[in-house]
Amino acid sequence: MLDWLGPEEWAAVALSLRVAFWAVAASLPLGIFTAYALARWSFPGKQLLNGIVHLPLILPPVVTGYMLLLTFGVKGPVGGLLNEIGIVFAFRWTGAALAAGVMAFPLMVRAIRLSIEAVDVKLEQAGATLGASPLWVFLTVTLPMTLPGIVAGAILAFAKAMGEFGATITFVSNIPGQTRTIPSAIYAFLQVPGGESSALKLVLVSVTVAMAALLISEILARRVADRVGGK
Amino acid sequence: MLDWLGPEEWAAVALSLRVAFWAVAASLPLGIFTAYALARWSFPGKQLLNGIVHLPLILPPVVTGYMLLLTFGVKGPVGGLLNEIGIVFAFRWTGAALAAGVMAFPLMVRAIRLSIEAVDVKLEQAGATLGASPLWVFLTVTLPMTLPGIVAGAILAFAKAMGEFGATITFVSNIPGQTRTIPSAIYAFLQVPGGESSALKLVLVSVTVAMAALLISEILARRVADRVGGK
Amino acid sequence: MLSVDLHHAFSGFTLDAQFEAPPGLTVLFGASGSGKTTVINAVAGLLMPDRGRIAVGDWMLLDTGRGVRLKPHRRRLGYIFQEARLFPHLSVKQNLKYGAWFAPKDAPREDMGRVVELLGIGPLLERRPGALSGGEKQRVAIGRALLSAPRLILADEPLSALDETRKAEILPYFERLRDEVDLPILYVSHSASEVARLATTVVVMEDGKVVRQGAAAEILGDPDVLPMGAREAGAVLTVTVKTHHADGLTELDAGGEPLFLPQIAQGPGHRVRVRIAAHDVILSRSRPEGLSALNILSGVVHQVHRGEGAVIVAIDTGAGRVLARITLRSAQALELATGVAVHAIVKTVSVASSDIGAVGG
Amino acid sequence: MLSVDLHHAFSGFTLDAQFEAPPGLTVLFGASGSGKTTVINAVAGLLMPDRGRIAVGDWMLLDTGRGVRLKPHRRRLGYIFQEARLFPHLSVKQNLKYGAWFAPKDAPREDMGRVVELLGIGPLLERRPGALSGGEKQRVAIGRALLSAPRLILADEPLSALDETRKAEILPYFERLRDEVDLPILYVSHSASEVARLATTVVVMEDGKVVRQGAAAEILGDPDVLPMGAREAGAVLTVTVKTHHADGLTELDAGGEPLFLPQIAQGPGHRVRVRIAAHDVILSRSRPEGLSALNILSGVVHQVHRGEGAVIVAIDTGAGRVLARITLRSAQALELATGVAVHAIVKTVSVASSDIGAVGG
Amino acid sequence: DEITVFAAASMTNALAEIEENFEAETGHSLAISLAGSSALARQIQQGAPADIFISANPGWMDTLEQEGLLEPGTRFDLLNNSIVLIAAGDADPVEITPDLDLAALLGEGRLAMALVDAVPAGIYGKASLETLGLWDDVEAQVAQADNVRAALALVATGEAPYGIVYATDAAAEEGVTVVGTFLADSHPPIVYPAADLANRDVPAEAEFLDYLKGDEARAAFERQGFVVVAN
Ligand SMILES: Nc1ncnc2c1ncn2[C@@H]1O[C@H](COP(=O)(O)OP(=O)(O)OP(=O)(O)O)[C@@H](O)[C@H]1O
Ligand SMILES: Nc1ncnc2c1ncn2[C@@H]1O[C@H](COP(=O)(O)OP(=O)(O)OP(=O)(O)O)[C@@H](O)[C@H]1O
Ligand code: MOO
Ligand SMILES: [Mg+2]
Ligand SMILES: [Mg+2]
Repeated sequence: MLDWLGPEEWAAVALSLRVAFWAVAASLPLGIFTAYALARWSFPGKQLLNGIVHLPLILPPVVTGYMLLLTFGVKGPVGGLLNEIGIVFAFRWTGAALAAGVMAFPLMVRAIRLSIEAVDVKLEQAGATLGASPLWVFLTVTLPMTLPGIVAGAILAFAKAMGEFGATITFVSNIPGQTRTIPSAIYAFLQVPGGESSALKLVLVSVTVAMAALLISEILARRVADRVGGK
Repeated sequence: MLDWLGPEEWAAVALSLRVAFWAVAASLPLGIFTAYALARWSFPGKQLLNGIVHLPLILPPVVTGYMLLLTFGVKGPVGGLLNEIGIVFAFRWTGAALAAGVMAFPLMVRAIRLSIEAVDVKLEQAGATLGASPLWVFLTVTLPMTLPGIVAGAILAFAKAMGEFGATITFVSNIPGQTRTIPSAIYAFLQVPGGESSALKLVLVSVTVAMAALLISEILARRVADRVGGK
Repeated sequence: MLSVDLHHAFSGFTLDAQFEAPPGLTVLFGASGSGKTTVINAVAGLLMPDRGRIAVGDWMLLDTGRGVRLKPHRRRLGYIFQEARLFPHLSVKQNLKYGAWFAPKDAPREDMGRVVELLGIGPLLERRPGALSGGEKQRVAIGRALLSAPRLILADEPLSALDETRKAEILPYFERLRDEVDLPILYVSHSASEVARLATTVVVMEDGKVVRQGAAAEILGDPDVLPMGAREAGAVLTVTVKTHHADGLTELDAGGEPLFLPQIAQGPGHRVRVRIAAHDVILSRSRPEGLSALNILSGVVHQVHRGEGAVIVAIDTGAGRVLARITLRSAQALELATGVAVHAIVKTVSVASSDIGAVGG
Repeated sequence: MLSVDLHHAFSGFTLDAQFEAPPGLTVLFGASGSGKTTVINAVAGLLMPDRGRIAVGDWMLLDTGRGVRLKPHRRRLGYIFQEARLFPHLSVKQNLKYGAWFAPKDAPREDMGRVVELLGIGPLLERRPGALSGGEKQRVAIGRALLSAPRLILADEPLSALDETRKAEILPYFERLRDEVDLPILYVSHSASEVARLATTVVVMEDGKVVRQGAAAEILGDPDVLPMGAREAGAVLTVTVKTHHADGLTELDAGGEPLFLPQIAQGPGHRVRVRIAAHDVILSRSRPEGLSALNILSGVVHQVHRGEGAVIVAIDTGAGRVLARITLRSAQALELATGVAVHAIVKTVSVASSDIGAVGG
Repeated sequence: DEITVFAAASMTNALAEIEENFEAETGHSLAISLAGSSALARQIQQGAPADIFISANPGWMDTLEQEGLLEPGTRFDLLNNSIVLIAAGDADPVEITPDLDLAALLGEGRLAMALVDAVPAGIYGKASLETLGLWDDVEAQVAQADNVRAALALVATGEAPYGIVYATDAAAEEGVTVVGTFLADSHPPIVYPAADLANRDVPAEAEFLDYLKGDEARAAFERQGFVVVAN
């Protein structure tokens, strides 16, 4: 069974999982924060922030990847600074995670934002009258009630991160074991005549993994919804 | 001003707008239906449907494009049938819209589904006791209360459709005036030396259009939310 | 005629209720958590019970044995929920009109203007529910249910959020529905005076079970039952309007005995119901003179029922059986026992206006 | 001492309310839509009024003039909302504990077990709010507010969803809060007996304005005001417990006159409040004999106030001023006028248990 | 007549010039679809309405020829190209021989190439390095981009110190220096074949193919740095 895929493909699968996991895990707090800010606050530049969040969706992935390269590459303004404190994205799996995270960010934020907007402000008020500061109200009322949306957003982001290709390969290229994710590998197979069957295997793996993640998320979300709805 | 972009670029902008508009408009009813089914019904194969909806997100766009080509191309099983009744997707702007619609579908469905799940079942029950059949309850209670989510889903899908590249170019190629959308034009510019500035112009147009759409959607959603919340 | 037979188990609570409600208004009475809302939800079709049968006349709403489970929207109900459940995206007016939309074109309808005026919600028509006070929401919810041309009204504590004045305005409307429109009504209430005034039948629930059911007069007048605590015991008498006097009093004929009430709406010859709360009756062995109380009913003690800290005395008078709640000390001082002749003194005005109702079905 | 001065305009409704609530429990009284919830929301900080000042003693919650706008969570409130507003994702127990979490560690606390028992919610602790009945939700909401160690309690019709028995159980608890714990309480109610029993002060609202405020006895006993309709008028007397008799009666001393009530909880020497509703008093020129009524207060007519269809007579007795609502016919028959000596007959048991309260602040 | 040309995206600039001249001269109109050679070839397999195919990848042209999709006898090699070693910024030329210590040049840095098993430029580069016996030394350090331009960008931004790209691309990029050219015999010949496609018969097809072979086209290609195959 294991030799159904070659070691390089297995490496690509493992890497994709790692990249997608960290892309989601690392961006989730910022995603929740951004979603909350967009849902509940009004501040100057809110529409600008909203626009920036959506940019990766609007731009062709290559452009996003190129912008990441210019910004977070070792020669880039941010990448250079981070480099000095030992954080390197260029040509590392971390960079792949960054690219995937950026591309998935708008999906995550939208889902979470919709859920936050659906939380009844009256319950948050009840929390406040009981002495909970806005932060505590958020943590004890808004956040738990938003869980289904957060799960949905995270899984959407995870799926996107598993499938992200254009920005990733442009930013961190395709280095076996480092940045060669499943989509990069599939892309490479599809470039040459007769590569379809190898590509298909990876497609199947990718689909299986993502379906499993989806199923788990559905079960999680159902459980949360049950808790909120009834017993 | 008009000659800031050449006629071919203007054609690409116009085409992208048309493609994104129809991608969203045509898939919206199905998106709402699917979201409702996933949110409120339980039926065998529900998880499978959920998985299929998410597929375009998980797979590299090239794969989706290739699958569309195999299915909806003139030689494909579905494309061949449709061809006989005069509906052609292959290498037409309609195909670009199909590709964009398919790629944007999971985003649309997720957003709408979250909104539907947030509608209090108790209000739907109230509608039923007042004599509204499930369809009427849906039309008069669920749907209007879901409007912010539908707007959000549509705009997310629109943004995605404006930015979609990989599946589109793989499915319907990059034919000027027919299937050359903004992202495809940007791609072609980026493949040759000196194309960056032309690409940048198109990026700006694309960003402007999408931001405008976003802003309108925010205003719309706010208005709807105000109606539901207060006066 | 509504017949209900339900079995349903929640974790921690089991409903096991059977009752038959004759035409008219049936009050579900019982402590918080006794299962009233659960019954109403089952009748509405919002709760599918584990087993059960619900029929209005020979129209079968539910029969799990035979697989009949009418969908809620086919049951043609006017359900006034315990929490208003207004549609937040519709204006008050649109909320009110909602049900009429789906009613058969030829169904008898209430007049919108009339209902709006009765409920005092005219100035609110263009607002959305989010901008209403608690009582206003409840009034709109009542209107919405009434205007849906229903064949059965379910009302779950419809008046509990309202002040006395408003209650007094809306109560006669439910009476009219009960009597003139002839709608079966299932009504949850905690208020004995509401029950006395409205109920044709009372169904008393306790912990998911029906512990007692019967005509309102019977249940409220039975010193052995007192489902609502001794304070709420009282007799419900059916009397006939005799004359309206110039000084604002209405004279009634209670089985030959005169009874005076502050002016009531019904004209001479009409039969009305009055409630005489047990704690509003004073007893005397000799006929008292020179009292401000105008109503003195003579009778014979039927039964002396010792409760906690007080005694309930049932007296058979010409007007019917009247209950009096007095102290043990007074009962002993007056040497009350079955067969003893006594006079029941009822303060005119203690027969409160909200305890008078047109006689129903 | 709570002082409130608020101006706020909604489209279609303007609030313009000033009142000073001395320590104790202040009832906001008024028709549906008169602005009660709006006032409470402003005190809670959930509504930021256009202009206003709210202070508890010298602790300033709001002063728009000086830019003071304390956030709700800094106000340390126990707010019992008109609709329960429980947290659906937390169990009943977690809901109850929520406020305690955020209270200062040294704040005086109610005992959870006691509150749970009082409210009868012990069996519900592990459930989620979605599986509770309407009244159960309201009881949990009361518990949640009480257990948050508040410095001010806001209660918006906290008992309206409850049955009489349950109400009677919870009322004494609010009394204790008022008297022993010495919490300022702002309380919305539609029920005159709740008001009479609980209120130190009554604030009457009408259409966004405070039309009358004062001590409970004063407002409820003033025949000129009768904010709640004539039926609700009544005297509130402060009396002292004398002895508990073996036959279940408690003898009270009302300014020298004896008054008999069914056994009450307070021991001899305690001062309690009783309410004598005007419609529960019968008048007589001669001292009546042989009645089941044990309480006869002698006095002199202070004023005869003609209302619609009835007359309210204020009588100065040794126990204080008592009101009687009688018919015009009786008033004429008895030739009542200021200065005339009369006897007020009060049925013992018509001084209901829910009208007795320990004397507050 | 309208002629649809499917051409590798790396010819964008040259074809833009040729299109203008050809249309002016002949009155025919051209629709040029620019995409990756593999995508175009697959579309042709699926019945794309293309008349002419110009591929950057002889392998895909072979595939089409075997499937009988080319008009027999019309295929010819249009262009030649060469691959070069480039360095970021200014750098001294090196001699590309088996003695070159490429690994030492790179140090910790990356060697940017197009996908070495999938994209022609990468395939050629890998072949050369293998011929020279350098491949094993540097394999682990190769960063593979999804196309030549992306590889070029990695070097131009300084993220990778060296890269292997087409001479045509290197010439036009200011940020890089060509430090050496790979000998033509170190890799399979780099040719861009063109052919008439069998599916449709537009008389002007032959006219356009002839034009491509003509002097005007030659000049246009040479301006973009291509070497036109002598014929
Ligand atoms: N957001 C709003 N916009 C406009 N009007 C409002 C808004 N909120 C409340 N009102 C109006 O203000 C008035 C007072 O409302 P409030 O909720 O204070 O009444 P209330 O005295 O608590 O009544 P109830 O006893 O029915 O609960 C009502 O007429 C209501 O319609
Ligand atoms: N989904 C549920 N799961 C478990 N128990 C439930 C559920 N819904 C209701 N119950 C329980 O069933 C009992 C009856 O509830 P119901 O709402 O019928 O009471 P009620 O008589 O209407 O009370 P109230 O007067 O307080 O509204 C309650 O004890 C309640 O806790
Ligand atoms: O146009 Mo290519 O096939 O990506 O070099
Ligand atoms: Mg209930
Ligand atoms: Mg209110």
